[in-house]
Amino acid sequence: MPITTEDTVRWIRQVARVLNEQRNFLTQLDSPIGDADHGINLDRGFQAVMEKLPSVAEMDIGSILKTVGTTLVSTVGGASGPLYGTAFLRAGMASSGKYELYEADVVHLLEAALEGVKARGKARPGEKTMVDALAPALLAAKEAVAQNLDIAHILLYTSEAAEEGMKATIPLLATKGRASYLGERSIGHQDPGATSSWLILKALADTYGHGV
Amino acid sequence: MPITTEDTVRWIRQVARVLNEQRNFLTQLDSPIGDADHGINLDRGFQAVMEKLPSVAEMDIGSILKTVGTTLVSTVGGASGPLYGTAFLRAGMASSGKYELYEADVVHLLEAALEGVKARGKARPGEKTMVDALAPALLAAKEAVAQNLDIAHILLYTSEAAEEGMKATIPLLATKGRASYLGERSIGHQDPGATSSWLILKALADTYGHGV
Amino acid sequence: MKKLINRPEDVVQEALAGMEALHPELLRIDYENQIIVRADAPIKGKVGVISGGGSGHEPMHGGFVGHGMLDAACPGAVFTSPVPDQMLAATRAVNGGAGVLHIVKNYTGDVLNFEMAAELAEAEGIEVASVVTNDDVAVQDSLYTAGRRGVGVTVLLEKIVGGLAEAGAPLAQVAEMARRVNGQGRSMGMALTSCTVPAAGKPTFELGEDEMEIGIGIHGEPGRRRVKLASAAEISEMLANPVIEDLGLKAGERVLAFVNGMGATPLIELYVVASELAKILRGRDVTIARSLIGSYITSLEMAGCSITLLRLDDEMIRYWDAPVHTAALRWGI
Amino acid sequence: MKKLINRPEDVVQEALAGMEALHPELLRIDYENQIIVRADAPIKGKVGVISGGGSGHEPMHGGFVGHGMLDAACPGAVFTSPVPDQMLAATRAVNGGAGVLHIVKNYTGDVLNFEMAAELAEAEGIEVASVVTNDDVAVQDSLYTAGRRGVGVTVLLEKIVGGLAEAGAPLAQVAEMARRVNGQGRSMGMALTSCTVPAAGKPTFELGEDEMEIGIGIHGEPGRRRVKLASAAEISEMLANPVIEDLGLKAGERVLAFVNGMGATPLIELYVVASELAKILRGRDVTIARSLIGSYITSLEMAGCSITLLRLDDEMIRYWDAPVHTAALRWGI
Ligand SMILES: Nc1ncnc2c1ncn2[C@@H]1O[C@H](COP(=O)(O)OP(=O)(O)O)[C@@H](O)[C@H]1O
Ligand SMILES: Nc1ncnc2c1ncn2[C@@H]1O[C@H](COP(=O)(O)OP(=O)(O)O)[C@@H](O)[C@H]1O
Ligand SMILES: [Mg+2]
Ligand SMILES: [Mg+2]
Ligand SMILES: [Mg+2]
Ligand SMILES: [Mg+2]
Repeated sequence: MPITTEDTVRWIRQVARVLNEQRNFLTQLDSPIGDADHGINLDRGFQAVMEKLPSVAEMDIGSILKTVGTTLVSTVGGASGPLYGTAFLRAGMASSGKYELYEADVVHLLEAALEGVKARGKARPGEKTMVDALAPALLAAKEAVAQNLDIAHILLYTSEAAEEGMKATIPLLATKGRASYLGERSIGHQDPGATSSWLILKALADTYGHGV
Repeated sequence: MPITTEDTVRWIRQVARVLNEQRNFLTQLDSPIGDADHGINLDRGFQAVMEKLPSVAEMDIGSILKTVGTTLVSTVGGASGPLYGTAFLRAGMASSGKYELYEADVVHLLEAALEGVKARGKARPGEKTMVDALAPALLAAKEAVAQNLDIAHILLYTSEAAEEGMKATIPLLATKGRASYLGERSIGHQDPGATSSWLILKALADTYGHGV
Repeated sequence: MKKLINRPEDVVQEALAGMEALHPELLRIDYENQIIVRADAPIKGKVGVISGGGSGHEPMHGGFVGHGMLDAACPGAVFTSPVPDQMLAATRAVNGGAGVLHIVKNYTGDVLNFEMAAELAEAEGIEVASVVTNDDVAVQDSLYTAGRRGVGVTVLLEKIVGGLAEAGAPLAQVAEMARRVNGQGRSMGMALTSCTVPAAGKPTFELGEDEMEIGIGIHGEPGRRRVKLASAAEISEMLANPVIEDLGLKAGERVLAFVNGMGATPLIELYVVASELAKILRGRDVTIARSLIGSYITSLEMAGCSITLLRLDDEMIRYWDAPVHTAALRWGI
Repeated sequence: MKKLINRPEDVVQEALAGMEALHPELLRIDYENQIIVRADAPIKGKVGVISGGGSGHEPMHGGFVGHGMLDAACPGAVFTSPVPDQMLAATRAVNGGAGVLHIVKNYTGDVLNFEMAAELAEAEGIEVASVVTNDDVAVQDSLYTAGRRGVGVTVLLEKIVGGLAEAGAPLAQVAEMARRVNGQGRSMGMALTSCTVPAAGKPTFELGEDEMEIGIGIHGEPGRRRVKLASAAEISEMLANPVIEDLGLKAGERVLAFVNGMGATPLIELYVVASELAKILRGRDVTIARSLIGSYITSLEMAGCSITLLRLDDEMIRYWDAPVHTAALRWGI
């Protein structure tokens, strides 16, 4: 069965909940190689999203995701604001008018989001950014679809791939974002943005299909 | 035998040595009820005195003590600079032209010094200042002279009285100087200036008569 | 965490209220958009000059809003770049019809948010020019990084460019001057202690009693290397020499010397550093033609300093000397 | 001890060298007498205005030497009042034949040393008037103390009195204005942390992570009481209310509001305090006619703040607004 608007709303609610829970964890990850605010930034953004959500909950998935995107752009700031903002905006455009998302739609949506992040941030995989979680996630989604797996499994593998990508950022030397200023010293730390990207995709897999 | 110019020079040298050794101790006493500089101030002053001393070592005791006084005024600063400076200046005036000090001279010298401190600082005994070491010292000197004791004993009792006066400042509530800002909280601390006054008088008793 | 604040989440807005209360003649606060706007903005026919960035760097940028410097400032959350809405609102508020210059410090967040704001402003028909400052020589091989960070030169640039805009120069010329100043200035900073983001509640990094961090940013980002505590003379060499080399300063040249405190370093220490810097420059026969000393681009309550040198030309000197009236920099008025 | 210094015993002289290197147009340094003298002193027919005190309070007093404020400043060792020789040398250096005003903060050491200097100067035939500032309301029942300390008002007084002297007023009038300003101003300060005298090497006192000291002096002297850490709103009340009561401020009156940092407190926090102070004054219908915010009278790297309120009259306002050009305060020039 497809991803419905209810699934989408439930997903965003779960993202807000998880990012609030993981607020300090994400901020701690941002301390050694950043400026200690990633969790604070995203929590602020998704709390704002929670206020906007009710007004669009009945609309099509595209409108919901675009609202998430514009709200993040308007409230997060930092690098992650425009990046996640663009990601959700593009995902929203890729699903505008839709009330249900099928296997192929999931891939288009992820693809649009990743392209948005890349266009804004100019980061390629391997630069120790959120791209290192999102790119493998997209690949996993494509493979899963090619294997005709159902949405539940597509989302599961997507989130697992994001998690691996996130872990794989630990040994990387950062060449984008604040962490890049550390040079060699950025090695050995997990990227906060890749971590939040995993949490967002995991929230989708976790909530899909389960009633409220 | 009288206090000679050699005794005087030896005394001042010893004061400089002792205040340098006790520099941190005096500064620590000045921390809870002052501004943590008494030892630093006096050490700076007597190091300067040591440089001036050779040029006046051959002169009369009055010139030596006046030189100490002017040097302290010019180098110590703080409250203790003008106070000790005036004390030594007045002591110098009280002994000007003299190359030997006898029992009575010791009393005049101490009296002049104490009057100088009182005139400058307007402090009466019991206000938790150097006066509380100097005043009893003068009394003890007078008594010792009245009992026809020799200089060695006069200086000994003088220094012991100063020590008692110093210890007696501990329970006092300060009403002069920085310590007075603390009100009740000044109680229970030994006054740094009373302590340095005792060290100065003790140095006299310790060095009198003993060859270089 | 020991700070003179109420709730961490209210620090920025309350600080703005403080600015409005003390400087009503200079500026007004748009609380909804969280921007600081020059009292008499927009000024017809004058190029609007705005900047912005995370809070925690006070007086930068809000303290530079006023006659002869900035027309508006956009403070983000502490150490977090502002959002495009703020820059768009500021751009609208200061647009006197001659276009608006965006002064952006080179941090991914600032750059991306200002980019989005510029796109939106241009969509509304407001001409926008953007200049990105990147003077921090602590960031080496910038090919493999997000590029040098914008630090101390930003302050000097805002003054000089603000003076030029006040004189009525067109947007292109104002932007050109901004690029020139950025090109002629370099900085490097160091920290004796970390700082604490109010919302985080504990120090961003830990430094031992005998350690210091060289090549620090202004967001508590760790620097390039951690070394043993050194004397002011040695520290001044560590900061000034890379700046001088990167600028390629030659004997006989004139500079503006900017000795900046990171927030918790008292002025007496900055003057000790200034005396060392003066020695170093004298040794290379470089003249200090102008100077600025104080805590102007800070990192909350971080103890430390940064040195910025700007190679001066006559035009830069003219607009540096031009009258300025802001909360943090004032002369000639 | 983490400081940007070389040898502790050289801090004061090296800081002076830094001032000379950055502000040659404003001042000159007499290293032998350790005094900072206005570049164009003595000014014939103008009353000379000098001040001095221990170092560690920068920019006070050296940062206030220049046109429209002080003619000379005498920095002592850190937290130790200067010696009479310095004040005498400064008095000679600025005497333009119209006499010299000594601005003295009420601390036993400062008072005694300035007294001796005044005696010596008068013995040389230089007319000297002395004014002792004592605005710190933290010191209660001053009958049983050395009297209220001179703190924040000293800064405002030096500006206003300096402006009056610059305008050519005679010594008696300048001294009278100084007493008036001192009589109309009150201050109170607090500390979040202690400070470390370089030569001592360790903090003068210890404060727990959750403690603060109310009624602090500017020399690391402990305050009147130690209390639990409180919010900026509560702290502002603790500082402002005693000041307002002691001044007897009434609805409708005008004040100069001075929010001062103790050395390590960043400006963003001072503005939060300023917003609270503004609320308190608004609540009592007292108008902030003028203001000053920043770290102008400090206690080395102590974190904390002080609030000073000065009841203004038109003449004070005139000379507060008068042009001033010093390293730390500048406008109108
Ligand atoms: N150019 C970029 N492209 C993609 N992601 C980036 C880029 N720069 C930074 N990021 C991501 O943003 C995260 C930091 O976000 P955040 O801390 O909220 O912003 P800031 O670095 O401005 O404080 C990094 O962990 C990284 O994953
Ligand atoms: N009015 C006074 N009369 C006599 N002695 C005083 C007076 N005020 C202070 N003192 C003495 O000076 C001592 C402090 O000296 P010091 O620390 O060198 O000066 P400061 O207090 O200026 O730092 C006190 O311990 C006290 O004994
Ligand atoms: Mg961050
Ligand atoms: Mg002392
Ligand atoms: Mg940030
Ligand atoms: Mg002292």
